[in-house]
This record gives sequence, structure tokens and C-alpha cells, in this order.
Amino acid sequence: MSSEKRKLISIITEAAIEVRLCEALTALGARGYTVTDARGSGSRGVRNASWSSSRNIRVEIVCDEAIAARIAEYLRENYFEDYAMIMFEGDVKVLRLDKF
Amino acid sequence: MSSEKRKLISIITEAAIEVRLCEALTALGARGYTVTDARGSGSRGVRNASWSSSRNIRVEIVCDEAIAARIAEYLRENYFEDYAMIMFEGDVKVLRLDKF
Amino acid sequence: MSSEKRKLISIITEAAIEVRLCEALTALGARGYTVTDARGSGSRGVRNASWSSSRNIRVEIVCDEAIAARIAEYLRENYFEDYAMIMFEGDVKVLRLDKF
Amino acid sequence: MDPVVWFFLLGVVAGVARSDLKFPAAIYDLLSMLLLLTIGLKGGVELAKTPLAGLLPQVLIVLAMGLLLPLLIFPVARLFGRLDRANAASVAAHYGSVSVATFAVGVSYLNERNISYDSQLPLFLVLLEVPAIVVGILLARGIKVGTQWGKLAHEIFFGKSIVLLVGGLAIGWLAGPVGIAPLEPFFFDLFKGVLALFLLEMGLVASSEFRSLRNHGWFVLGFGMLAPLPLATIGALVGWSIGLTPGGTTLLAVLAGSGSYIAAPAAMRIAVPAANPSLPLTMSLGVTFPFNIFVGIPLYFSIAKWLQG
Amino acid sequence: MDPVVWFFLLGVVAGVARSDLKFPAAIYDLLSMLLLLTIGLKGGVELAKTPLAGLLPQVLIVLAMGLLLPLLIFPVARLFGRLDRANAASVAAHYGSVSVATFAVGVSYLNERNISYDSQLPLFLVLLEVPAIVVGILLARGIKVGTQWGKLAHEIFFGKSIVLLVGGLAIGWLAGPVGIAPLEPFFFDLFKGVLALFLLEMGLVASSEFRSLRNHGWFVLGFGMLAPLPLATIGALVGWSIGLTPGGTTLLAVLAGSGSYIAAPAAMRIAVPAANPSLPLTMSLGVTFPFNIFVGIPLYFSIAKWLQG
Amino acid sequence: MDPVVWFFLLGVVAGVARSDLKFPAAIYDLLSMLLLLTIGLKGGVELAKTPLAGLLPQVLIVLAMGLLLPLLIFPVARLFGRLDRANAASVAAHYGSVSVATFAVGVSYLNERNISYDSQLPLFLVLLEVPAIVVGILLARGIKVGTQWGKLAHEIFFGKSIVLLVGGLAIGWLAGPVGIAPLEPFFFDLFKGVLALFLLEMGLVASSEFRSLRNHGWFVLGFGMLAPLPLATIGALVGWSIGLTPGGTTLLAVLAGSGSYIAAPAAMRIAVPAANPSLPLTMSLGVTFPFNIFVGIPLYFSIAKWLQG
Ligand SMILES: Nc1ncnc2c1ncn2[C@@H]1O[C@H](COP(=O)(O)O)[C@@H](O)[C@H]1O
Ligand SMILES: Nc1ncnc2c1ncn2[C@@H]1O[C@H](COP(=O)(O)O)[C@@H](O)[C@H]1O
Ligand SMILES: Nc1ncnc2c1ncn2[C@@H]1O[C@H](COP(=O)(O)O)[C@@H](O)[C@H]1O
Ligand code: NA
Ligand code: NA
Ligand code: NA
Repeated sequence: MSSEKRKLISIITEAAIEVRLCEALTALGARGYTVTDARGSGSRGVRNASWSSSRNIRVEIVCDEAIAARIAEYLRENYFEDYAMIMFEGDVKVLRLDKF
Repeated sequence: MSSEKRKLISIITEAAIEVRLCEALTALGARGYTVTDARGSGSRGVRNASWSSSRNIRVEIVCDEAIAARIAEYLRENYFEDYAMIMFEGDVKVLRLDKF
Repeated sequence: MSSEKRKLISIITEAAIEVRLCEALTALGARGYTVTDARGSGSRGVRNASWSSSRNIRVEIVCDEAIAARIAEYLRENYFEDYAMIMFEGDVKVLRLDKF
Repeated sequence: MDPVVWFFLLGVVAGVARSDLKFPAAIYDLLSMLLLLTIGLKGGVELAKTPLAGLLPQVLIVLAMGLLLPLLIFPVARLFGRLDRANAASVAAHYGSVSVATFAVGVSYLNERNISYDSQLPLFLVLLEVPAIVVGILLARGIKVGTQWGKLAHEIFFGKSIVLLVGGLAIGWLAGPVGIAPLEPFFFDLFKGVLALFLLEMGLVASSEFRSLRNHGWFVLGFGMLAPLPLATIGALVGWSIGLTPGGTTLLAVLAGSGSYIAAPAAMRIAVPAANPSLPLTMSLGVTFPFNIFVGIPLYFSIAKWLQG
Repeated sequence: MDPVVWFFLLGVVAGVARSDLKFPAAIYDLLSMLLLLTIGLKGGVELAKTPLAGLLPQVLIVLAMGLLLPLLIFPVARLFGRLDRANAASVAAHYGSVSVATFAVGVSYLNERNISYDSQLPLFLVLLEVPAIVVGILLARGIKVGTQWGKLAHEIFFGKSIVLLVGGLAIGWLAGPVGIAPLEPFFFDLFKGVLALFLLEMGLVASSEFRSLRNHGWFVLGFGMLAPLPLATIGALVGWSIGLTPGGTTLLAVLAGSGSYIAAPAAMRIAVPAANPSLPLTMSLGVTFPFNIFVGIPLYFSIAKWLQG
Repeated sequence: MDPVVWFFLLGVVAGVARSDLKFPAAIYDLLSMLLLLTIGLKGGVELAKTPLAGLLPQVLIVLAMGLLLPLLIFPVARLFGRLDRANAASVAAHYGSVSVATFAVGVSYLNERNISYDSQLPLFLVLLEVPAIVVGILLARGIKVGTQWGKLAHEIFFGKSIVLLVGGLAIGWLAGPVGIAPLEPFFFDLFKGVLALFLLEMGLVASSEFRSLRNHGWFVLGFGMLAPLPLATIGALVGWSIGLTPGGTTLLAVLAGSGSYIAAPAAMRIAVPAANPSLPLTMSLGVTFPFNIFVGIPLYFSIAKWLQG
């Protein structure tokens, strides 16, 4: 199968910043992204999604190494300090190369 | 821990085809699948889930290499051209081998 | 980017045990976890989320090898036999090491 | 103007202004379920009051109209829209079928003016939903072998909107006015409010369709604006010919002149994958729906009156 | 027939026909919350009108019944169902406990016929929910050491259905008829409609339970059909012996003859993991619930009338 | 006591007892949407009855109050709370802005006692929502260059709560009492019930805020308890000075004395990331809201009556 390696970036953060974050991702060169609603717990305590300000989202971006690095850099500079946010990166094989 | 390598297939596509897609996956030999609701953006534009026809789903299948290849093949033939869809594949270690 | 390898544990199981499971994860040393609602199908049949007792959740934990092993061990002992549950483990690179 | 229409405008404004106002999917599902069930129930209760005997001829004529409309639309879409076969067929299916929300606005338009309409109209709504979709699929695929017609038919006839409309009709008919009474506060008294919220959501979606207008070129705008009137006129003529009241004639015109955006999109997406789903949706939701609730409905009403008198 | 029951049938038909009609989880949660709160509120308002003094003996007898029923069911499930200890205990817990929706249908059955019932029935509903679950857990686990009884008790008594029922009762009782008045349009007037939607969803679920019937063998079908009558008769006798009205006696029979599918499944899943959750659910939702709303309730009512005179 | 307040208590009890009762996010969204829309609609209908001409001076004074309040709160938070600039500004924004739910409870408090209030109050609610947020942002960031003021302003003015409040106002005003009539069963008759459910959810959230109280130290508790009265007094004085009725004066006091937990948190989270979002939320939801509905509202009402003579 004609496939190739890409990075899968997963960001879990506050729903409040969804719009701005997704705009930024596109600006940083991501060809697309996927968002799912989530809840959870971490260093900033339990965020259980019942009240609007305690909702999480899980944003996933499939992209190449360069963009992945740019996104990581951007998040560290703009969000890590002030927002409930984690980010991790995995390796994936994709089809439809043109799309990523 | 008695575990072994498997593939984790992730498909992000239009909610409209959930039923048919899941039937197909089972037919292709997948022992199971997991579906979560999603929204996102890609080459076919923003799909923000508010209106029924603009909803995405995220389908995940843990399976062996052979079935993974069959699924990829099947999607390329039947869905890639006409549907908003991406697919990527990662490596995972599983417990309960019997189940995959 | 100052990053390091961690394990990403994914557990897909019955929503009924969310509270207890998350308590256990914290007790086992996980610094955090993320939960999303899901539906799916597997050896225990179709769980399509319409009725409260047929809902699934997808729990993800980013943690180090040791904790990952402990979680796997714990699940095998306490849940695998009686509950609809699968678990798989992948490799991820994380930022904000302090958090995991 | 009917206040519910203001909610549509509010949605449009919020959407155009890129407000973060958004309906959770679950709420949209609830609202559309209530809309469909209530229209069915109301129709069933009305039907229960009237003898079904004489209805058969009317039913057949309306069904015939449902089969005819897409056949008229298809060539237009092919010629003037220069659309390929699949997309032209999809447009035919959408506009041959009906818009439940437009119908609801039409009903509330008549209620505001205390104009009664024939009890079989909701039945006609149900009858008109499916045929055009079937014709559209045939136009797109031909009688290809290998097509799982059984499966398709099943997906169309047991799609949720049909099930809720028909189910509501049946329950309303079986229970009758007396039996339904205890359900009225929930289904009937709240109807206007549920419709208002649904229109608010539709406004939000319509606003995003506006944006995709330019991607689609002039035909989408043109067809969305110009098709309703002739189509509605056919509906009005049929209504008049089968002897409906002015109110009933208006609503049949509304049904003929409106484009589906619930049943048809779902069915076409599965049956005709090659058709671009956003094209007919932009037409029916972004252009025709606003046109109908602001201009169409009053216009069709005057046509109906003129025909009758 | 009570129109709300038609909605259950509609759900069954849609489910059996594999329609794509589906309730979002959030809507199911809303409907069940409203159901529980409203039943509680109604009960509380009624209680506020009556002196609680004389109630204690009745309360104790009803509680005793709640402890007795599972003890009767357990051996039956062991012997005839050849179920292992955990599963037999789970069945005992489900059928010893009560079905809120069946109760609601029973209430609306009586309302349709303008038959009044004793104001303490909703209180009895609450009282009967828990004991059987506790007994069931004890039957399954024995007084094992290591069991976190405190934690379990907490999860049972503060489970959402109990909290909403008891909370509703308390609020209704504290506010009284006058205080509740402004809440009536939302909670009371809409109740029938909310119940109808809930039954539609239950029909969808029941239809999928039908399918798993064959996996479970004859006992599930047999027990689901045959258990309600004797259990309900016990309830009717108790109701009669503590001097309830025919209406009240009917409802107590309904409570005894119905199987839980909200509180019990949740509790047993955590407390008795070894028990197959689908077994009692298929029984209570796939067999007993339909039996009760179509056959049982009228039957129990005639038993109640016969007992009274 | 107003029954809706019992629902808040029920939520608190359930939350403190760590019940698994939880509102789906979609339901919370629906309830808050209905709350905002209804308050807007009611206000608009009232406004439609009264000449807007004389209103302008009042409007300006109320806006001035909205700009003043945060400027008073900021130094207090800096000095006594020893909060850094961002957090002090955030507190100022939250308490300078208003709490829609507290206003709703205030309205229902007056209705219970058949006390009328001036028709422009909902308008004032809208007017008071935004200014404090803007001031708060300015206090936090200063007139920094590089701040995308346009984008910020857009996010604040087209935030969903503003859109729904203003939209409701506009529709209510345009439609007027007659036009809105058909929407009353849904929006107005159900209002009390919707508010009750919303307060139940708020109780659940408040209970979790109680837990984080200790993380925040005494200032949060102290400010949450002591700030409302002086702030409300300012509101009452303003109300009295512009000649509002006792009812209207009470509600203006309620607005001044309550802290926002919908619009302000959303805006501050984006505009002042450095501010800890949980701090003002714990204050306004965990301390001030309960204080206001149990102690504040009656107190403000007596102040209002006393002022009036
Ligand atoms: N170790 C972890 N594994 C999985 N998810 C996590 C982890 N830590 C944090 N999260 C998620 O990220 C969100 C923000 O994390 P934090 O900034 O640590 O509060 C939490 O609410 C969780 O949903
Ligand atoms: N690069 C990407 N990363 C993550 N998700 C994507 C990406 N591209 C597309 N998607 C998701 O896949 C869906 C369909 O993609 P497309 O066919 O490109 O429109 C989108 O709506 C997104 O939810
Ligand atoms: N092979 C698989 N791939 C993805 N998800 C699965 C798989 N098998 C099971 N699941 C998920 O795990 C849940 C429980 O699995 P089971 O215990 O096999 O019934 C199912 O309801 C699915 O959501
Ligand atoms: Na049409
Ligand atoms: Na029972
Ligand atoms: Na304030």
C-alpha cells in the first residue's frame, strides 16, 4: 500500500480555546485537524465537562515532522504556561499522502 | 506481560456512513471496533458537527497486519474518492491476544 | 524540542466503571488521564451507547513504562474477566516531562 | 412577520458574525425529532377526524407529482447547471422531496391568519418525501446491476425522518383527538417554541452555507432563487385541481417549492456517493429556505387564493 | 389503549426494522432525569397533603416486602434457570427492585380512567428501589470480608436515580402544592410527553434485547413472562392488607411485578461483576416490561378491584 | 422559600455526597441557552410596551455603573487579596459583570410576591454584562501594543450569552406581546422549570467549587461573602436615583451584587490567560451565588423598600 510516515500530534486542552487553537494550527501549516470532546484530570485538577469552563477537547493533527515541530514550539510559547494542556506525538503511516 | 504487536487503524470520516462502514469492517475480519463522535477540518472543508450531515466519526480498529491491509485496500476502493475520509495506522501492543 | 519517550495506554471499556477506574489509575501512579465517550463492538457484542448500560468510554493515560505495566497488571487482575474491556499501548514523545 | 422567522435571522446574524453560538448535536437531534413527530401527530389527529375513503385518488395524484417533479428538475440541472449526472440527480432528489421546516413555517403562517387547511396535508408531506429520492437515485445510477436495491430501499423507508413522520401519523390517527389530549402540552403547545429553536439552528447553518455559495458558482444561487416559484406553482395547480382549500393549496405549493435537507441528503450520500453533498444543501438551505420563508410562502398563498377565486 | 404505549411500539418497530433512529445519550439522560424528578415531585406534593404520622407501619411492611421478594426469586432462578449464584442474585435484585417507567405507565393508566391512588405510592416506589439490590448483593457475595460495604452503600444510596427520586420527593413535600404550582407547566404538564419519548427510546432498546433473547435460552423468556403475575399478586395482597385503595393496590402490584433496569443494573455491575448484565436486562426490558404495559397493568387492576370487594 | 432554590440545594447535597448525578454537557448548553433567550424575550416584550425615548439617560448611568464597579473591586482584590494584577483584574471583571441565574432567581422572588419591576431591567442586565469585562481586560493588560483589540472585542460582543440575550431582546421587542404569544408556552411557561434544572446543575458545580475553596485561602471566602452587600447597595442607590420601582431597584442591586460565571470566565480565559480561572469561579459560584439566593436577594429587597421611603 503506497503509504508514508507522518506524525500524529495529540493535544488535550481546555475547550475554551478551541477556535483560536484551530485557527493557529491551520496558520502553522496543518492541512487538517480533528476535534473530540473530552474530560479528564491532570496537574490542573479534574476537568469533568459538566460546566462549560471545565470542558476539555482532544485535538489531533496528522502532519509531517517539520509542522509537528512548529506546532510543538507554538504551543510551548503560547499555551503551556497558562492553560491546562498536554501534548504528545506518535508515529503513523498514512494513505492519501497528498492530504497531509 | 503476555502481549503482542498489533496495528491500530484510525479512520476519520462522515458520520453518514457509520453503519455501512462498521458492517464492512466486521465483514473484513475485524474482531471489533470503537467509534467516537468528532468534528474537524480537512481537504473537504470544515465539518463542525452542528448539522447532521456535517458530523464526523472517528473509527478505531485494533487488528493484525493482514486485516489492516485489507481494510486500507477496501477504503481506498470504496470511499476515498467520494467521501471526506482520512486513515492512518499505528503500532500498538495489546493484552488479551485472543480478542484481536 | 526537549522531549522524551512515554507510553500511551488506551483503555476502552464500560462507562459504568468510569469513576472506580479513574480512582484506581490515580492510585496506581498516573499523573492524569483523559476520558472520551465511545461506542463500539467486540467480543461482548455491540455497545451502541443509547441505553446507559451500553455505553463505552475511552480512557487514555500517558505514563512511564513502570506505571504502564502496573496498570496493565491491575486491569488484568480486576477487570478483564468480567467487563467489556480492551487495552492497548503505544509509544509517544511528550513535552512537559514534569507532567508525566 | 411571524416571530419564529426572527429566530432564523438571529441565527444567520450570529453565524455571519462568527459568534461561538453553536447547538450541541444532541440538541439538534432532539429538536428535529420533535419537529417530525409533532407534524406527524398533528396530521394523524386530523386524519382521524376525516374519512379516509375518498382520499385514495388524491394520494395517487400527489405521489405522481412526487415522481414528476424530479424528472422536470433533472434536465434543468443538467443543461443550465452543466452538472454531471450524479449531481443533477442529487439536486432533483432534494427539490423533488420536501422541506419539513418550510412546511412548519407555512403552517404557522396560516395559523397566524386563522386560515384552515385540509387535514391530509401532513399525509401529503410524508408521501412527497420519498418518491423524489427514489427517482433521483435511479436517475443517477440507472438500473445498474449489483446495486443492492433492497438495502437502499430499506435505508430510505426506515430512515429516521420517515419513521418519525409515519409513526407520528399512525399514533395520532390511532389515538385520535381525545387520546392525544394528554400529550398536547408537550407536543402541540411547545411546537412553536421548538420550531423557533430549530430555525435558530438553521440560521446558523444557512450562514455557513452562504460562505460556500461562491465555491458553487451562479447556478446554485440562481436555481435556489428561481426554481421554487415554478415548482410551487405546479404544487398549487395540483392542489387546486384536487380541490384543496386555499390553505391546503398553499401548503402543497410550499411542499413542491421547497428542497429537502434532512431525508434527501442522508439518502443521497449513501446511494449516490459521487454527488457533492454540499451543492444541493447550499441551494436548499442557503438560498431556497430563506427565499421561501420570506418571499415564497406569502406569494404561494396569494397564488392559491387567486386560483380559488 | 394509552397513547404513550404506542410510542413504545413505534420504538420496537423502528428497532426491529433496524431503522437508524437513535436517541443521543444526552437526551436519554435528560428524559430519565425528568421522569425521576417528576415522579418524586408529584409524590412529595401528595405527601404534603397527608399526615405522615400513620405511615410508619405501612413503610415498614413495604420495606419488608422489598427484602422478601429477592429471597423468593433467588431460589427460583437457581433451580429453574440453573443460573450460577452471581446471576441468580442479579436477577433477584432486578425483579425485587422496581421499574420507574412501568410505574409511570401504571399511573397514566389510572389517570386515563380517573382512578385515584394513595399519595404514598411514589414514596413506596423509592422505598422498594434499594432493599432488593442490597439483598441481591448479599446473596451474590455473602458477608465476604474485604468487601468495601461503605463504598458500595454509598454508590447505591447516592446513585442518580435515588438522588433524583428522593430529592424530588423532598422538594415536592417542602414546597407543597402552592409552592410547586409555578413548576407544574414544566414538570407536570409535560410529563405525559416526556414519558412518551422515553418509551420510544425504551422500545428501541427492547427491540435489541429481543435479538439477544435466543442467546439466553428459554428461562429468560419464561421467567420474564411468568414471574410478574405471582410477584404482582404478592404486591397486591400487601397493598390490600395495608388498606390501600384499588388504585394504590394496583400500583404496588405494578412495583412488585416489574423489574428494574436503571438502578439495579448500575449497582449490580459494580457490586457483582461476575453477573452477566445482559441477562436480567433482556428479561426486564425485553420481556417483562412489554408484558406489564400490555397485559400486566390491566390484569393487576382487576386483581386489585377483586381483592377490594 | 422559592422552590427553585431547593433544586440548588439538591444539587449541592448530591455533589457534596459525591453522587454520580451529572448533567450532560449538551443539556447544560440547552438550559443556559433557554435561560438567556427567555430573559431576553421577556425583556423585549416589556420594552415593546414602554416608550424607549426617556430611557437613554438611565442607560448611560447604568453603563457608567458597569464601568465603575470593576474599578472599585480591582484595588480591593490587589490589597486585601494580595492578588497579582491579572487575577485582581479577573475578579473585577467577574463581579463587575452580572449573574444571569441570580437575576432569574431575583425575578422569581419578586413574582412569588407579586411585586412588579421596571421593564428595562433585562435591558440593564445586557448592558451590565460587557463593560466590566472590557475594564477587567484593560486593567490586566493595559493598552499593550500587539493586543488584537478587534478580535477580542468581537469575541466578547458576539459571545453566545450576549448574542442570545440581545437576540432575545430584539425578537421580543419586534414581535411584541401579541407576536410572542404563541411562543409563551415554550419560553415563558417552562421558564421556572428550566431555571430549576439549571440551578440543580449549578448546585452540583458549586459543591465542587466548595472543595477548591481551601486551595484559595480566606480571601476567596471573605470576598465572596462580603463584597455582594456593598456592591448591591451601590446598585440599589443607582436604581433609586434613576427612579426605579422597589422591584426594579432590587433587581439592579442583584445585578450589581452578583458575579458572572458564564460570559466573564469565557472572555477572561482568552483575554487574560495568566489569570487563574478557578479563583473567581469559586468565589462567584461557590460563595456569592449561594449567599445571594439565600441572604442577598431578600436583603436587597428590604434595602430597596427602605430607600423608597
Ligand atoms: N498523564 C496524562 N494522561 C492522559 N491525559 C492527561 C494526562 N495529564 C493530563 N491529561 C489531560 O490533559 C488535561 C490538562 O492537563 P493538565 O494541564 O495537567 O491539567 C487534563 O484535564 C487531562 O484531560
Ligand atoms: N491532517 C489531518 N489531521 C487530522 N485530522 C484530519 C486531517 N485531515 C483531515 N482530517 C479529518 O478528516 C476529516 C475528513 O478529511 P478530508 O477528507 O480531508 O476533508 C476532516 O473533517 C478532519 O476531521
Ligand atoms: N478489535 C477492536 N478494535 C477496536 N476496538 C475494540 C476492539 N475490540 C473491542 N473493542 C472495543 O472495546 C469494547 C469492549 O470490547 P469487548 O470486551 O471485546 O466487548 C467494545 O465495545 C469496543 O468498543
Ligand atoms: Na419540493
Ligand atoms: Na419488582
Ligand atoms: Na455584579
